[in-house]
Amino acid sequence: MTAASASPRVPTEAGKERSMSLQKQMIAGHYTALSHAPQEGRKVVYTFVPGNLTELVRSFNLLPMLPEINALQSGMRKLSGDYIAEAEKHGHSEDVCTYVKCDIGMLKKGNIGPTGEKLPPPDLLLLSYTGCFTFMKWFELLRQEYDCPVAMLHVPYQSEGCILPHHVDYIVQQLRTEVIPKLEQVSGLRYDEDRLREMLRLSAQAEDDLVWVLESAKHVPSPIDAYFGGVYYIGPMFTAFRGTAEGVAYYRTLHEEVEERLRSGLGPLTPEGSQEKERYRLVMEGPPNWTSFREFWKMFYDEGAVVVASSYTKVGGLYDGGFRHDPARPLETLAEYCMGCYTNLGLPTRVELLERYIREYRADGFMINSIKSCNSFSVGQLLMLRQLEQRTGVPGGFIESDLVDPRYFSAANIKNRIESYLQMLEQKRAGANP
Amino acid sequence: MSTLRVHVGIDLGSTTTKAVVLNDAGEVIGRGITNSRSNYDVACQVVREEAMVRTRFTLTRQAIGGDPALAQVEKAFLSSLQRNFRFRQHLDQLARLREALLRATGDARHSAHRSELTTALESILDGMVERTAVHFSELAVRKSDFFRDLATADYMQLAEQHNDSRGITFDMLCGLFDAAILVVENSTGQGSFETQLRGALEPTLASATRAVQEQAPRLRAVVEATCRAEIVEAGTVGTGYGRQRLPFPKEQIRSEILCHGLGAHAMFPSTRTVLDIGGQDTKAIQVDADGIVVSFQMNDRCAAGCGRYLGYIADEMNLGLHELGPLAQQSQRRVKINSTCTVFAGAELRERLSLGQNREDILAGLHRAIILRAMSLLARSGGVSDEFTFTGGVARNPAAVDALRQLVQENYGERTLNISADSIYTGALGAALFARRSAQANP
Amino acid sequence: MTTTTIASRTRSAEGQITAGVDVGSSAVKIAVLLTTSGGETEVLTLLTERIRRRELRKVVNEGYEAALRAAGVAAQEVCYVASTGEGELVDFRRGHFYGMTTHARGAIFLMPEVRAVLDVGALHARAMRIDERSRVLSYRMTGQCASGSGQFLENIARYLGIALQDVGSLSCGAGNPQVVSSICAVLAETDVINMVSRGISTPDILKGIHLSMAGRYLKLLRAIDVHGHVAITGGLSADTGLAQALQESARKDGLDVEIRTHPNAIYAGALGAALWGAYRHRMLAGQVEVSQ
Amino acid sequence: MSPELVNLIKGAQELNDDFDLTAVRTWKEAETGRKAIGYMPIYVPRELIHAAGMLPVGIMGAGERLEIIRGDAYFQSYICHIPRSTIELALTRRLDVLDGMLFPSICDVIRNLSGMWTMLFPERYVRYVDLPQNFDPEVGGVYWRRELETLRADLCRLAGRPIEDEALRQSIAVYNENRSTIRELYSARSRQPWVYPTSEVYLLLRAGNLLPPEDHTMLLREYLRLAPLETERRDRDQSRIVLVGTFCEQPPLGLLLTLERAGCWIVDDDLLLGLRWTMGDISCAGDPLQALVEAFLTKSAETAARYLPEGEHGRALVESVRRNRAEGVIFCAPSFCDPALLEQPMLISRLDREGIPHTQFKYSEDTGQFAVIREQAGTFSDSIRLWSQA
Ligand SMILES: Nc1ncnc2c1ncn2[C@@H]1O[C@H](COP(=O)(O)OP(=O)(O)O)[C@@H](O)[C@H]1O
Ligand SMILES: Nc1ncnc2c1ncn2[C@@H]1O[C@H](COP(=O)(O)OP(=O)(O)O)[C@@H](O)[C@H]1O
Ligand code: SF4
Ligand code: SF4
Ligand code: SF4
Repeated sequence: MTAASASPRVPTEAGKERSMSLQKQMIAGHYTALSHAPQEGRKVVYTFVPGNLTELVRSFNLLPMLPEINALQSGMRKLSGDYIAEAEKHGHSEDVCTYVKCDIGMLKKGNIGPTGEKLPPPDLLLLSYTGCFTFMKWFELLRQEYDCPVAMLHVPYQSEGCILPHHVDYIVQQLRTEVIPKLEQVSGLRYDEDRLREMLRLSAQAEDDLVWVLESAKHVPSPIDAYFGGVYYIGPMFTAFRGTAEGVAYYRTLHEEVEERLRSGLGPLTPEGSQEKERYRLVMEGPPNWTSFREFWKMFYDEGAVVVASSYTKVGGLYDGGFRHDPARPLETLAEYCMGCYTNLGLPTRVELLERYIREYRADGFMINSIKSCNSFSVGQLLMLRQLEQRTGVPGGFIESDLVDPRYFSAANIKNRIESYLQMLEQKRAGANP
Repeated sequence: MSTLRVHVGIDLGSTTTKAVVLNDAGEVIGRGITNSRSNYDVACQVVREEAMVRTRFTLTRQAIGGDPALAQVEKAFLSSLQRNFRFRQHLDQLARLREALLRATGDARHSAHRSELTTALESILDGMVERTAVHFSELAVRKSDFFRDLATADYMQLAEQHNDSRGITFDMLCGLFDAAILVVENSTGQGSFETQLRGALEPTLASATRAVQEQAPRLRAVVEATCRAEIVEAGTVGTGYGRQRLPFPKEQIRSEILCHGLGAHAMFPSTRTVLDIGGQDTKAIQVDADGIVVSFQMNDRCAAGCGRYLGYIADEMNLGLHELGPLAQQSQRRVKINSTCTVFAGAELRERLSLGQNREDILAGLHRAIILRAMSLLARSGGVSDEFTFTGGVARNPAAVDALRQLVQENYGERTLNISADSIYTGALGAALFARRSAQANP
Repeated sequence: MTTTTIASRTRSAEGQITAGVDVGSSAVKIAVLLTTSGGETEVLTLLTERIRRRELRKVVNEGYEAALRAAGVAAQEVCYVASTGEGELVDFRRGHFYGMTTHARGAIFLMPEVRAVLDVGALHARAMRIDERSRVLSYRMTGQCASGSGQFLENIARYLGIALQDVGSLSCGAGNPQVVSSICAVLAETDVINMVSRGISTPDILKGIHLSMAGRYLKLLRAIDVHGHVAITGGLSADTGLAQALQESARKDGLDVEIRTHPNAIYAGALGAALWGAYRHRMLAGQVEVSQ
Repeated sequence: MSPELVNLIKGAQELNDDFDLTAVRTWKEAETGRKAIGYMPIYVPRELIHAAGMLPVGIMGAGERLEIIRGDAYFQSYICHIPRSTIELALTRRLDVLDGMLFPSICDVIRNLSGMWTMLFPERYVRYVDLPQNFDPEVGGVYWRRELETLRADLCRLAGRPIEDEALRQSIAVYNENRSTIRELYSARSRQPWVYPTSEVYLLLRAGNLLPPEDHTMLLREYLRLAPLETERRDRDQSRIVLVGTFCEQPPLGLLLTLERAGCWIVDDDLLLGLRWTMGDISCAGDPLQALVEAFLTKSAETAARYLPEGEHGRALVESVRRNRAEGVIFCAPSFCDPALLEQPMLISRLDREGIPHTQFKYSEDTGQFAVIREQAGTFSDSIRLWSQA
């Protein structure tokens, strides 16, 4: 989601390009560091976006790499179809999560990353088992390919709608007895709590700015698109840049830019320039499709639909509920962060959150993009749809696609549904004030 | 007769294309239906022509109805006129089919036995012509609206009887037919309305009752007048599965959801829930008191259990679509069927038949399976409220209606279920209403 | 039972006659073979009868009679009738063999050099990796969804008004194949209709369909790790367009396979059944002799 | 078959086919105040429920006979079948007889289903049982003990009485007995699969979802006594296979029959794994809660739903193949079952290394047509039988 190569081509409006080129540089730099890691003797940790322990990993001077991000990048660069086919050739079922297959296919085809450079093998697989069962199988599969240790971090699910103290203890214990020792072993460094605290402080700073940016969409009309645009905004935060000065700088810049857009009354930035009319304000649930990301986005902005809030931008941490990384309680705060990711929330909590978004962001409608790959997201979405309609009186739309499997993006079908849905909103509005 | 201003809605469905013509008052004065085909423009044109023919029939009826002297003969005359008109159309198409078939024998592949083939085809076609009279006799139950269906059924039966004549295989005959029927379907311009109608008029009068014959001069005058009446299309709106490919600008295209909602509302104003089962998709729609859609659900990308499925089954059994439902209704013990993959339909049927299951019972199971899928969509869209309207082609199938009625009763309790004989036109009606709206908004 | 044994023993001077009946979902295929005492196999008759909406049992029975007539063999002379496919419908069968077992056998009989078989019928496709004695080492089948099956191709051909026999040659002449996007066979039909209305030529459409089918089949072949010569059997072995598309796609995919077909490959199942029948018969006859 | 055996099997079949859970209802009505707690596949600590005087009831979907109407309204087509039928049962009020429902952490489907339950039935007791994936007694053990304490407290509240340690020890003993009987049945079947065909074994085993464990043990004992008396049952020339992947959504009985008819004897499987999750006995001495914790950490069955340390994948499977003298493995997973399907390639590579033949296909609990499966299983069995000696 943070691809330099995938950033929208931006018309040169003042200020617009800064955060983007910043992001571009950061990502490119990170991938270069990754691909040079073996030569430069740096160690690499593979891990997942939800519940990622970037600060902890970085405090050991280790480089984090996120296979999910590689998979979505492959999707955007239209390579995922081949990769998935490759994995299926190796006996993976058609039915399972395509991120896994895309990643495994990429590996089987030489592990060339998004920037065209070969990616390093992991020195450690940090399995943060957060909000998704598939993660466990994914790294078990990778473990067969690479001869490296695995650190397993089991994050209990928030089934009761809150974080329980003994769950925090459980995670902290695992960090102490499983994760940290393995990080020490791989890096050859001792755990340095002061360093971790400093990084957590930087995280919190950037998090403030990110939340400000996402919440700017409460303004009518919104200066941002909190889904299609949002996936770019969360990039550095959810991936490798929490706890870094670069991350802080990026979010500062972004904040300023969005402030500027607000002041000058500009709409969200799309690949075709600033969106002018805001005809529909939508809340989105579910991840986007990556193989036809642009086409998908266009189906919205062409009709004047702006996404003002989305749950997907909360998969790598839910900050708008008030959570910030807290340097005072380093391991506890990490535990709470892991448990707070969107897909680790119980279904009732997810409904409450979306309900709040629909109200607070004054949405005309909400739409669910149900992803074939992802049971974690998708199971229960039809009930969520019903519940949200009942609770808010706002009509919901439902579309189906996949993350990175091009076979599951049926453009005509999806366009038909989106159009029908928006025409319905329009008709409703016309009916309400004839 | 003065100029008539009309509004046209066209619903380009995956299996059938429908048109509805409205007058300024919003009354339906013409309808047309045809098989959807590879060429959308042709489908559009054919269906529009047919709807205009019906419109002129309506005009005829109105004119006759307006003339007190003709009131008594109206019904007998008009139905006979229409039958004769259809009969002529059918014969016309058969002639074109004959031409296409004979031309196809010219293919090099058939050179070895061209003359046997020609003889076989001629005799099959003669048989078909004979049967035409039966199809259009006064008491006949119509098997299908479509030339393709009628012709296919007749041809296949006759061809099978021919199967064992020297070197001419059933397969070969089927192959020829498949190609020829397409040629027929893709030709437009069924002869002008006037010639056809005038052609139908005389035989109608000739075979009519004394009472009708006495009014012959007046009737001729009325028919003449409607033939010449000037009809102006104020606007057209397109909808349906293939709407993106209709040759209309974007403003003239509406989503089929909105059209079905509005159309159902127009037919039954108290409708709150609409179920539409078409050829490849099923839609469950909730509308408010003004016919405005409040929520909807469509089937996903698998076409299992839609109308097309019944089409394959009918094909497989060599039956007309009209016959499937009544047959299923005769079942005593329904078989439970889980898979409704459209492509497997025929195979499943064969397998079950070969296991000794009864045809009616299997059919009843199939109908139930289709409706079960629809029930899920209804539940997804928010359930079944009163009143409930069933639209789309499958609503013409009485066994499907029975299954739906029963399942709705079981799951939602008492609901008024609206079904119209014209339910297949609901989408087109909605489109025509949109056309009329925009004509009135920008006169 | 006894009569069968006796009949075959008296006849064994010249050889045994066996028949294989392959009941598919779209056609019934029958093979009548003579196995000489020297172990040579002679094909007496091959027959195929498309079912086309007729009562299956009747098609089977009539087809079998016709095949025997053509072979000049009386029913009691046949010492083993083996069914394959929907064998329950062959009331006069003596034994049944599973489809992949028979196709493998038939393929080796027709094309001894192949080490894999792709059987594409009306509803399913199956890929088998085999050894030189037609032992099935590994296999994969398409599942419950009919996309990319022979039936699908048949529907499309019908829609395009193309005779099945012409599908292959038309497809081979395509210049600019168009990819079909839908997964579902039914929706793919609509895709195809859209293509026609966009003015895309018939060969290009057919080739596109062949390529998408080939993609599915290659996946099966890959999954069982196939190399070398691959035979296409079943109804679609007659479709040269599919064979070509498969060969092209395999090459593009870097899969080193050589696609083979044989004019009689549509009978592979029936042939295989008849051959296994002969084998079983010898075994059973051997047992009879021992017990006497 | 002897009338006694016929009745036994028929009884089990009727029990399993009864969506209305009449047996559970009858059990509850026999004494006032009795309660029943449902649970989804695979593992929950049934001993705790039992010790509270309640009946644990396994809900493993509803097979092929239930018509799904509302269920499909809640689940997209690419989600496995078991949550549909379970929701269908619940929404048609057939599960009203259950006073609570436990959802163990087997996968994201069951996990989210627990949330759906909370929203759909706010008045009922629902608990997501988040099994530990860390097997260190000081970490996962401590966590699991706390979870069990919560569960124990909840169950006490529901039952309206405390769960005494002694009662819990007794319940452990009852389940030890039940599990050892099941083990006995499994090894008997492995020795003589024609005497104990899987299609029967399965029905009897499945009755354990609904019967009190004491009754279930008796039922199994009765079967073990009766089946060998069937003199008609003869060995047939079939291949011996292990069935893998059926631990959650259960295959329809027709599928098991199809496998047997297509020439496969099933000599081991992971059907209804929850009933024999704990391999071996749980200690009846000392702190019983701690005994449950330790048994979970050290004696749990190996299955796709659990995290396994390096090098462990497939070891248990290979052992089972060897122990049961199986000739091949059939991977038979529910469509769209991520755990089973993602696990498969790992198990397969192990089998390949060991030279054990295998085949695979998918099913759904409502699969009604077995032609394709018969074809594949038949070919697999053919290839083992015709060629294994050659
Ligand atoms: N007279 C009839 N009797 C029964 N079923 C019919 C009849 N006419 C059409 N159908 C059914 O309706 C389906 C077509 O419905 P329709 O609403 O026209 O679909 P679409 O709009 O997708 O073309 C056919 O596939 C067929 O199953
Ligand atoms: N000449 C041909 N060219 C292309 N396809 C053919 C030809 N003849 C038959 N087929 C295809 O073969 C299929 C039948 O294959 P077959 O193996 O007989 O299937 P089954 O055994 O299931 O009946 C038909 O669906 C048809 O699509
Ligand atoms: S199942 Fe969902 S959360 Fe899990 S890896 Fe796949 S896409 Fe990510
Ligand atoms: S072929 Fe059948 S099962 Fe497959 S998508 Fe189409 S209708 Fe569904
Ligand atoms: S069948 Fe598989 S995916 Fe479905 S609930 Fe069970 S474990 Fe989960």
